[in-house]
Amino acid sequence: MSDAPRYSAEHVLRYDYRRSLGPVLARFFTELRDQKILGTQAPDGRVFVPPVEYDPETGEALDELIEVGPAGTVTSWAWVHEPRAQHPFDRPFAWALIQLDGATTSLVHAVDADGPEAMKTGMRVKPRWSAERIGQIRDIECFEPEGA
Amino acid sequence: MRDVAILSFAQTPYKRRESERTEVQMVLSVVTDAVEKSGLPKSDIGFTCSGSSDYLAGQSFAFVGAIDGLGAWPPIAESHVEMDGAWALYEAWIKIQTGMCNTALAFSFGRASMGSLPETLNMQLDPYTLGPLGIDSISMAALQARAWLDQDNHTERQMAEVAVRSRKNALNNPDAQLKGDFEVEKLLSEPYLIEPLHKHDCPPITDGANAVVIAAADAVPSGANPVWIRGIDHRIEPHQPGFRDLTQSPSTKLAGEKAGATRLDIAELHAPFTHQELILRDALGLDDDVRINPSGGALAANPMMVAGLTRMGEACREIWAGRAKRALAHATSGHCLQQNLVCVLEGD
Amino acid sequence: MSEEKSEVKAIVTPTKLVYQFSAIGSHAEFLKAISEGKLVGERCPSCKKVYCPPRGICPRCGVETPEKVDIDDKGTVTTYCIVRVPSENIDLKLPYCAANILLDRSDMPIMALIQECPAEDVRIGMRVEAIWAPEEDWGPTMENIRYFRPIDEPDVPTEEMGDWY
Amino acid sequence: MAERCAVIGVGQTRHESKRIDVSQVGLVREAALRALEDAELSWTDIDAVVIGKAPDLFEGVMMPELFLADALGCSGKPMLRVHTAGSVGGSTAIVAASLVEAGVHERVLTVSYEKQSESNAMWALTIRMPFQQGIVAGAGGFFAPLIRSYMRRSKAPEDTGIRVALKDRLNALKNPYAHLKFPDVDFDQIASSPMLWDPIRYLETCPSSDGACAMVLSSEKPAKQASKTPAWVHATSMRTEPTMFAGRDQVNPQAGKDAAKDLYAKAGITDPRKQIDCAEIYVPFSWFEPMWLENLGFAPEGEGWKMTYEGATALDGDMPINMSGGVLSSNPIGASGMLRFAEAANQVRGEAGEHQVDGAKVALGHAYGGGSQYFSMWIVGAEPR
Repeated sequence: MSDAPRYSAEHVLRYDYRRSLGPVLARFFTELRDQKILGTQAPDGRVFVPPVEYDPETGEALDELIEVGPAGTVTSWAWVHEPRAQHPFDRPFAWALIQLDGATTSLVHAVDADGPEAMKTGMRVKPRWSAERIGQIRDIECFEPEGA
Repeated sequence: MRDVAILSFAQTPYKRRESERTEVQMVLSVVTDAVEKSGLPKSDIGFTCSGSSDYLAGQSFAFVGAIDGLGAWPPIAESHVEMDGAWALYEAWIKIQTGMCNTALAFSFGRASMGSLPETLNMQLDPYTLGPLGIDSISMAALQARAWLDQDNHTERQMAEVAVRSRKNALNNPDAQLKGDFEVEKLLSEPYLIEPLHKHDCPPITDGANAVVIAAADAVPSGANPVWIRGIDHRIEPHQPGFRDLTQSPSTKLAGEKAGATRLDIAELHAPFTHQELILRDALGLDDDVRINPSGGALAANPMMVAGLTRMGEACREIWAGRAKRALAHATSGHCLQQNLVCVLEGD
Repeated sequence: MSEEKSEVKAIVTPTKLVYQFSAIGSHAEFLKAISEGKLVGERCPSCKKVYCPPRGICPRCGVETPEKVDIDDKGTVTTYCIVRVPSENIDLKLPYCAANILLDRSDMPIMALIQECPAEDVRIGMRVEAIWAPEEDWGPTMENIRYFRPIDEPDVPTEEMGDWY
Repeated sequence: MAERCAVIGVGQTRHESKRIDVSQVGLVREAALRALEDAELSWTDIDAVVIGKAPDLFEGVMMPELFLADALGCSGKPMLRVHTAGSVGGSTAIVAASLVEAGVHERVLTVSYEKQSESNAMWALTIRMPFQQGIVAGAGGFFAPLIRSYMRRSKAPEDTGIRVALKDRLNALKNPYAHLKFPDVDFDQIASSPMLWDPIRYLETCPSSDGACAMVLSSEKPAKQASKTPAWVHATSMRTEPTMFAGRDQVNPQAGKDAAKDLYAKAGITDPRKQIDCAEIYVPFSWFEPMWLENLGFAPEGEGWKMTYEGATALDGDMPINMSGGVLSSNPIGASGMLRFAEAANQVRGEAGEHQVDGAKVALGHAYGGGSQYFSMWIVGAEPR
C-alpha cells in the first residue's frame, strides 16, 4: 500500500469538432433551418428520418429526400427528473422516439411537457423551433404536445 | 473448425473505484494470473488480443501503455480491438482457427470511474443527429425500457425482479460490486432515475480488468480443465434506435442460432439494464430452467469493455464448479443492445 | 443573397468531457518525491534495470518493481531534435532542443529540454544537469525541472552508451 | 492455414487535407463502394466487415463503427473494429484475412479511414494528462531524435532523406488519389523547405489527410471466379513490443525484425531483395525508408541508405519502394497502413496504373505504429502459394 499523498486533478477533454455533412445531411440541416424536416425515401416506400445516404438494412445508396411531419406520434419516451448539464433543458423534460407523419422510422428528440403524467406512447407532438436556427439538429428546440 | 477451449479466467475484484493499481498494474495482475492458471508457460502463448476504449481513459492510444503489463519481450504477436474484451476473445479464437497459433490470450480493462460514464457514452452516438442532443446512455436505455413496457403487459415489477435476483446471486460472487438481499416492493417504491428506469434497473460504474487463455485441443496441457467453445458468433444492427424494434434483439437471436445456443444449463447475459435481460432471454428462447446470471451479471458489476468477456469467465466458473455442463455467454456493445455476441461453452 | 440562405455544409459539435485523474502507486510516489526536489526510480527484480519515472512494473519483464532507487539529476544526451515548429498545447520559444537524456543511475532516457546553450551545440554524449524551478514553485510535476544545461564534463563516448547509442 | 485468402477488390478515396464534401459516412462509403465495384460484388455478397481507424479522439466519436455499421451494409452481419495505433490499417487487413483463412467467412469487406479535418491531429496526439509535462508535439517530435540516432549510427549522407522524399513525391505524381502533388518538385525545393523537427524538413514529412481505403478479401472459390486477377495472400505477420524499456533499440526495433522474419518464413522467402518485386512500406518521415529497409532485411544494418542512394528504390530500380508516393504523399492515419497493403495487392494484380512495376508478381505491404513498436505486414502474390 502506498503512503504517498493523493494527487488528483481534473482532466478536461474539450474540442469543437467541425463535421462536414455530405449531400444528404447538408440538405437535411439546410431545410431544418427553414423549419422543414426531410426524410430519405427508399424505392419500396420506407421513409427514414433522420435521413440517411443508404439503406440501413442493405447498404444500398438512397438519394430521394421528401418532406415529413412536422408533427408526429410518440413511439416511446423517458422522463428526466433531474437533467444533466448536457441535456437541452435545465428543468424536467422527456426524451422521446417520435415517428413523424409520413416516416417509417422514429427520431430521437426532447419533448417539453408538464410532467410524466402528460406523456403517453401514441400521443401527438409537434416541433417547437429554435428562435436562432443555424442548421443543426437543435434547430428543433424540442417537440411539444399538439394543442399545447 | 478446430476445437478450442478456455483454459483459465482471471479478473480484478470489480469495484466502484480501483485506487490502488494503475491500468497497467491491473493488466499485469490478470494476465499473470490467467497464464499461471492455464498451465501453459507464458512463452507458449501464440497470440494476444485486448479490448479497451480510449474515451474511457480520456486520451488517445490509451491501450498502448497496457502492453507494458504483458512483458512483451521478446516481441509478441498481438492485436487490439476498440471493443469489449469478448470481441478480443473472438479475434483470438479466429487466429487459432487459421492455424497460425495454437494458444492465445485475450484481456480487457477499463477504468470508468475517471469520467462520467453516461455522458462519455453519448460520444458513441451518431455525431450529426443524435450526439448533439446531449442524450446520455441511461436515457437511451430508458427509451428502450418504455418500448418494452408498452408491450404484452410487461411491468416494472418484472424488471425489479431481475435486479433482486441479480444482486442476490452476486452474494455468491466475491468479485462482484453490488450485492445483497433486496425486496421488489421496496425497490419499486424508490424514485425513478430516468423514468421508467429506477436506479436498480441500471448498472453500477465499475473499474476492472480480466483475462482468459484459450487453446486448441492439441495444445491443452495435461491436468487442465478445458471448457470448450462450441460456437461463437456476433452480429450488429442499425445504429439509430428509431430504426429498430427496440423490444427485440434480432442480432442476438441470429448470433445465438449461429453459435448453436440450445440445451443450456445456464446463461451469463451481458444485460446492463434489467429490461435488456428480459429482451435477451426472449431473443435466445431461454426458458425458465436455464439459470440466468448466477454471477449477478452486469447489474452487479459492469466494467466497461470488460463486462462482456467477464460473462465467458463466469460461465466457465459455473462449469468448473460442476454446477453446469453447457452454458451460454453473451456480450453486448453500443446503445440499446446494438451489437451482440453469443458464445456457447461446454465442460469436458 | 443573404448569408443565411447558403447551404449548410458543416456543423460544429462542441464536446466536453470531464475526468478526474488520480495518480496511483509508483506514479504518486514519484510525484511526491519530485515535489520535494528528488528523483526516484524503481529497479526491476528480474533484469535489474532502473526506471525513472517508475511505473510500478518493468515493461520488458512484465513484473512488479517494488525496489526504490534514488536517481541523480545529471545525465547524458543519447539523442535529440531541434524543434523549429510551433504547436498547440506547448508554449516554448523556438527553436529549442528536446533531448533524450539518460539520467545517471537510471536505465531509460527521459525527454527534456536543453537550454543555456545554442540548440545547434547539443551533441549525442553531452553531459547535462537539471535546473530546477525555484523551490516555492515546486509541485507534483516533472515541470519542477525547468530544463537541463550542459556541464563541464567530457562527453560520454558513444560506445559506452551501450543500448542507447 | 484452413483456407487460402485473396484480395479481389481494392478501393480508396481521393486524399485531401479536408474532404468537406463528405461526411464520415460518405468517406468510408466512397472507398468501400470502389472496392465492391472492383470486386464486382454488392453489399449483400459480403459476410462480415472489419473496420479500422486510429484514435477515436480524431473524429470525436467513441467507437464510430457503431454508427458507420449501417453505411457499410452491416445490418445482421458481424463487424469488428481494430485499433493498433499507426499500424492499424495493416492489422485491420490482417484481421479480415484471418476471418477468411479461418474458414469462417467467404467474403469480407475491410475498411479503414481517418477524417482528421474534423479536429486537429496535433491536438489529439498532444493531450496532456494531469501531472504530465509537454515538451514535443505530435509524431515528429518523437521520431526526429530516432532519426538522428540512425544518421549517427549509419553515417548516412545528410541528403538521404531529401532523396527519399524526392523519389516518393515524383511517384505521387503518377497516383491519381495522392494528396500531396508538387508538379515541379526537385532536390533543391525539398532541401530548402523549412526544418520542423530538425533533422526533419517540411517536405520530408507526411501530410495530415482525410481519406479511406477498403478491400474485399475472399476465399479461394470466389477469388478464382473473379474477373480481375486476385492478389493471393501468401503470408501475414504482426509483432508488438513495449514503447520503452531499458535497452530497447528504437531505431531498429526487434518487433519489426521478428515480424519480417516470421513473414518471410511463412512466404518461403529467403532473399527478400531478390524474391520480392516491390514494397510499400510505412514511411511518414523520409528517413524511415532506409531505417525500414534494414529492419525488413532488404539491406544489411547501416546500409539501407545505399539502396536509396543507388536508385534501387526508384520505380525503375531493382527494389521499388513506395510506388504510390507512400505515406509522405497521403496520410489518413487510420487508413495509411491499409493503403500500403492495398498498393501491394494492386501491384501484383497489375492494377497499379501509372505507377505499376512491370511484371510485379510478389509484393510486400508494411505498416508500423506507436513508438515504432507495432508492426503489421503481408506478402501478396499474383499466384496462389
